[in-house]
Amino acid sequence: MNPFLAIVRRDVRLAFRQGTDTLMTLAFFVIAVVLFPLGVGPEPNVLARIGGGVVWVAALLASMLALERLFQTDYEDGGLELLALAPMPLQIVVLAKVLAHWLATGLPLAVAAPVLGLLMNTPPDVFPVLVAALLLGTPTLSLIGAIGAGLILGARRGGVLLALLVLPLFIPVLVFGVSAVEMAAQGLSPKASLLILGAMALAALALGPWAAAAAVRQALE
Amino acid sequence: MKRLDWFANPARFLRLARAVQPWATGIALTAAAAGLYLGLFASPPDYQQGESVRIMYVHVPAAWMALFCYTALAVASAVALIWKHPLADLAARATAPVGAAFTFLALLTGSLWGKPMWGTWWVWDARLTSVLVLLFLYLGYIALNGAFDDPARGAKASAVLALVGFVNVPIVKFSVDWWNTLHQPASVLRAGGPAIHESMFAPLLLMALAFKAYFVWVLLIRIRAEIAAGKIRAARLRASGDAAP
Amino acid sequence: MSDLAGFFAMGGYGAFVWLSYGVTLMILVLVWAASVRRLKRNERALAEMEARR
Amino acid sequence: MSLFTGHDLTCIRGERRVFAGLRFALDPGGALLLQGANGSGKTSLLRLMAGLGRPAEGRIRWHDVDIADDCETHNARLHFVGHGDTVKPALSARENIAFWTDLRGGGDVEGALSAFGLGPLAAVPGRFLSAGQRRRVNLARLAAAPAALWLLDEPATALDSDSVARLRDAIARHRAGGGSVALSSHGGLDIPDAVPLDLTDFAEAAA
Repeated sequence: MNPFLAIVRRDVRLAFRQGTDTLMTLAFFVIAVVLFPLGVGPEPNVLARIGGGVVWVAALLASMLALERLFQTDYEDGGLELLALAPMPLQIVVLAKVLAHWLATGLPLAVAAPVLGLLMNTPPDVFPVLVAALLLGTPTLSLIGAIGAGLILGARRGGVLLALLVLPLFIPVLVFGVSAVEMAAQGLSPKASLLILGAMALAALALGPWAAAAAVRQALE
Repeated sequence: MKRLDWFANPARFLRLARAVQPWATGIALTAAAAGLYLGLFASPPDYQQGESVRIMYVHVPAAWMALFCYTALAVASAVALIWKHPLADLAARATAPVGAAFTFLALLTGSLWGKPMWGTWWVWDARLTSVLVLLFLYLGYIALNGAFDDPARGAKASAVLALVGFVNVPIVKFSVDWWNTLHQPASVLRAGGPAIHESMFAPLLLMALAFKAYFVWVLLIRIRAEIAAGKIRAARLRASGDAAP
Repeated sequence: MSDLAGFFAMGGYGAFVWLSYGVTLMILVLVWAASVRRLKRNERALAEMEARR
Repeated sequence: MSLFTGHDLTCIRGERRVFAGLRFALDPGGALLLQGANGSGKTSLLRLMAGLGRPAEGRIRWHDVDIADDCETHNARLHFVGHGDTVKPALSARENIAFWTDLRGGGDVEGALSAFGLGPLAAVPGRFLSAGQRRRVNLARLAAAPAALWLLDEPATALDSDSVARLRDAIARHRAGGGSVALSSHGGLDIPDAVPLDLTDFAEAAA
C-alpha cells in the first residue's frame, strides 16, 4: 500500500466512519440554501436570478466547515508529528489529506448542487455547468483552506479565525464559479470562466501544499 | 541573530530610530501643511464635481498607503521567515494596525466622496471592493498574530499568512475587476474619477509624502514599544525560570 | 478669501469634505496617541522592573 | 566518530533559552538516557533529534551529515514516540498500527501486536481502549517496522509492569540488532549500560 494512498484511505475512512464530515457539510449546504427563499421570498424569477450565486456561496461556506479539523485532530493526538516524520515530503502528506477532505466534502457538494438548483428554480440545462464549476472550484477551496487550517493550529478560537483568514482568498473562486453559471443561464458559453477556474485549481495545486506544509511545520516547531 | 539575545541589546536599531524620528515627524507635518493649503485653498474645484473633489487629496493617498503598508508587511514577513531576524517580526507586527487604519480611511473617505458623486454611501466599484478585501486581509493578519500565547508562534504563523495573502492580492484584484465589468451597468459615471489637472497633482503628492512620513514616524514608535514589551517578557521569564519544557 | 462662509460651504459639499478631513485627522491622531501611550506604558513597566532587579 | 552526534546545541522554547552548549554521542547498539527536572528540555532535545524544528545553534549529525540537510532520509531511519498516543478512536488497534506501518512501506503488524500482548485487542476500536492499552498500540508500531534510531519521550508512562517488561525486551532486541535509542524516563524502566545525559548541566550555560 503506497503511503500516499494509505493517508487518503485512512482519512476518508475516518470521515465516513465517524459520519459527521460529509453529512454535516451536506446538511449545512441544504439549510444555507433553503434560508434564501425564506429570506428573499419564493418569487420564482427572483430566485432563478440569484440561484447560481446562492448555491455557490452556500457551497463555499459548507466546504469550509470541515476544514478546521483537517489537521486539528492529528495535532491534538500527536499524529501530526508522526506524519511530519513520515519518510515522505510533508507537501505530499498535506496533498493526501486535502484529497481526502475534498472526497469527503467537495465532491458531495458538487454532486448535491443540482438538487439545490431545483430549490432555487435555476433552469435544469444549467446544472451540468454548475456541477462542472463546483468540481473545478472545490479543490481550490480545499487547497487554500488547508493553508488556513495549518496556520490556526494551537491558536485560540481557531474555527472563527479560519473563516476570517481563508474567505478573502476564496473570492476569486466564487467570482468565476458564479460567472460560469450565469453565463450558461444566459445561453452564453461558460468556457472562459471554467478555464480560469481550472487555472486557479492548478495554481492552488502547485502552491497550496507547499504553503500548508510550511504552516504545519512552523506549528510543530 | 537569535531572538533572545537580540532583545538584550537592540542598541543599533534604537540609535537609528532616535536619529530618524525627528526627520519623519518634521517631513510629515510640513508636507501635510503644504498639501492641505494647496489642496483646500490654492487648487481649483473640479468642473464636474465642484469642491467635493478635494476629498481626493485624502482618499487617494490613503488608498496608496493601504497597499504600500501591505507590501511592507509582506516584505517584513518574508525577511522574518527567511533570515529569522526578530526586528522583521516586530516591524511586521507594528505595520499591520497602521496599514489597517489607512485602509479603513480609504474606504471611509471613498464612501464620503461617493455620496455626492454617485448619490449612495457605498458603490460596489471594483477598487473600493478590492480595498474592502484588503481590510479583511489586514484583520486576518492582526487576529492570527495575536491568537497565540507565545508571541514568536503568532509572528511566524502570521508571517506565512502575509505572504500567502500577498500572492493572492493581484488575483483577487483581477477577479473583482472581472466581476465589476460583468455587472457594470454601462450608464454609471465612469468611476475613474476626475482627470487629474496638473495643479491638483502637487497637493496629491504632498499628502502622499505626508502619509508616508507619518507611517515611518508611528512605525518607529510602535517598534520601540514592541522592543520594550520583548524585554519585559524576557526579564519576567528569567525571573520565573521554570517555564514549561 | 473674502466670504469665509462661502469657503466653509465648499460649494454645498462642505459636510462631506470637512467630514473626510476631520475623520482622517482624528484617526491618524488616535493611532499615533495609542502607539505613544503603549510605548510609555511599556517603558515605565520596564524601568520599574529594572529598578527592582 | 560516533554514529549520531550533537555539537554545542542551543534550544529556545517560547522565547526562553532551555539549554546551551549541549553535546551528545550515540553509537550503534547504544542507549542515551536523558535526565533532568521538568522543563530542563528533555522533550525539546528529543524533538530536535527527530528533526521537528532546528536548534537555535549547533548541529545534529548522522554519519557526519547534518540531519537537516536531508529530512526524508533521517525520517526514514527513526521512530519517534511523543506524549500523544496517536490512536484514532474510530480505528481498531490493528488498523492504527497498520496505518503507521504502511507509511513506512509495510511491516510485520501481527508480530508487533503479539510483541506488546495486543493479540486479543487487535479488532477493538481505539475508543474502547484504556490509556495503557492505547500507549501499547502506539509503541507496537516500533516493533512493526524496523528503524535504526528510536527516540522515546517517557515511553513507560501509563504502562503496567507486564507492559514495561515487554517494552524493555523490545528495546533490548532493537539494540541487539544494532539499533540505538535515546529516551527520557522517570524510573521504572532500567536500561542496561545506558549513558546518562543530565540536561541540567547545560541549563546554567543558558541563563
